[in-house]
Amino acid sequence: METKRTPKNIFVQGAISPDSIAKSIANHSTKTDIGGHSIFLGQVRSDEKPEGKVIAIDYSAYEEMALEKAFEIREAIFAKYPLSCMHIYHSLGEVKAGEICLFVFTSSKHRKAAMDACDELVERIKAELPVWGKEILDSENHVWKVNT
Amino acid sequence: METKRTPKNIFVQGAISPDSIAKSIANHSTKTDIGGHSIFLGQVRSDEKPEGKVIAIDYSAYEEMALEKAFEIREAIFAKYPLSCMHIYHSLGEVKAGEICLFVFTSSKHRKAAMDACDELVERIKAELPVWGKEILDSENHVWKVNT
Amino acid sequence: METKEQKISVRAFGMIAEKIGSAQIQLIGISTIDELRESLFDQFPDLKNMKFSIAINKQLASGNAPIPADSEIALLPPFSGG
Amino acid sequence: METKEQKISVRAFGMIAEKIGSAQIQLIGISTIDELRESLFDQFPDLKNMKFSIAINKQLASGNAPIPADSEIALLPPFSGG
Repeated sequence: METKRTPKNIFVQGAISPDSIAKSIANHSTKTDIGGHSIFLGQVRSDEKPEGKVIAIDYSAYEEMALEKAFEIREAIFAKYPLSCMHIYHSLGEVKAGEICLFVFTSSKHRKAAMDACDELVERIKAELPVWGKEILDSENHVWKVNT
Repeated sequence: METKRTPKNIFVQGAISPDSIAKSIANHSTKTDIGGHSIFLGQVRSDEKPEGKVIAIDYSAYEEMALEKAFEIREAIFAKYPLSCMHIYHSLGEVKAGEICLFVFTSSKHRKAAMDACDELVERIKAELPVWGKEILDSENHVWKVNT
Repeated sequence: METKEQKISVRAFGMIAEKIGSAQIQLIGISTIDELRESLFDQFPDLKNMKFSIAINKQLASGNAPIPADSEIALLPPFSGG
Repeated sequence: METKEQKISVRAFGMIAEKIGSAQIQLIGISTIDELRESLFDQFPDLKNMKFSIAINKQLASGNAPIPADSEIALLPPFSGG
């Protein structure tokens, strides 16, 4: 079966700014059937590793596959929960410790659907998207991030 | 047993602005042990009632009791989950349809604690805080909001 | 020294305040929750058909709790925040 | 017409790309996943100790799947987005 879907881009270069999150929230004020928004933000942690302290993560992705996968996940979540809106943004390139690298946003008439969908979306994004984080250390070494 | 705690104010007059949410997010960029933020936003829905269409909700509260209760909930959630931060903001007075009336924000090293704490916090806020919403209708009538 | 004659101040919220027509009323000779309900239902018969909890000093009261002198009493319809 | 001699282009990501020293390599005479692994392990013995999945045309391949001509092959270390 051929698919003619056109996956939406989810990648943004560098960190996701709080202002862009505010804009995204404000864009929903015209959708007056929405009663609840659930948002998850991933922030780069400055973990201490044996090899040094994390000062940034450099993200890379197999973009074409990630966008197809994100679209597939998106469709599955829309089919499972009664959502009004769903947005996914993931950073590529360097994101400094303390900055936002993942922004997942679900909206629904009632809160439960928005919350459950957001949780599931984040789990699936972390497990299924071909994205890799290279943790840049203050020792000028790096280690590859491992998701738990 | 006497308590000497001083509950933090959670009430804001009118709608919660997307800009204030962005500021709150940005304030956490110095806390580089945080890996995930979970946010819930309540938005006023313009429901169709038999008596008219909701154009705003006018919130009132038994403020002193609500602040004590919010503090008690806050302490219980902090004791249950390994959180770095927790913020609760609830509107008082008039909030128009499409505007934000509740902002709950939890942050943790790992996403699961932030998400679970946020969900539980929202449920408890809705069930336990003495706050009332008067739904203002376009017919100039009003009905009292009922939480489900 | 009869506590029966204590004067208590009762705050009302939401649709209860609306029904009573006031956010605060004074009652005399009330020393338990049952007496409070009886007195309220006498003055405001509509309240009989309305659901509300009663707080004594910002704590929800259960059963026929006593109302100590100088308590802050509040009538709380079902919460609908968020 | 021997498909054994097909030339395939293999993309590598993350720590696999780092270990190989390149984000893209060309291999000849590969028509199954097992042949691909064998060829990779010959050229880059370090890969034997690394965990990675293989995608054929952006779909994760399982078992000893065949590799059609002109496939886009990718070597994917464990994902660590978010």
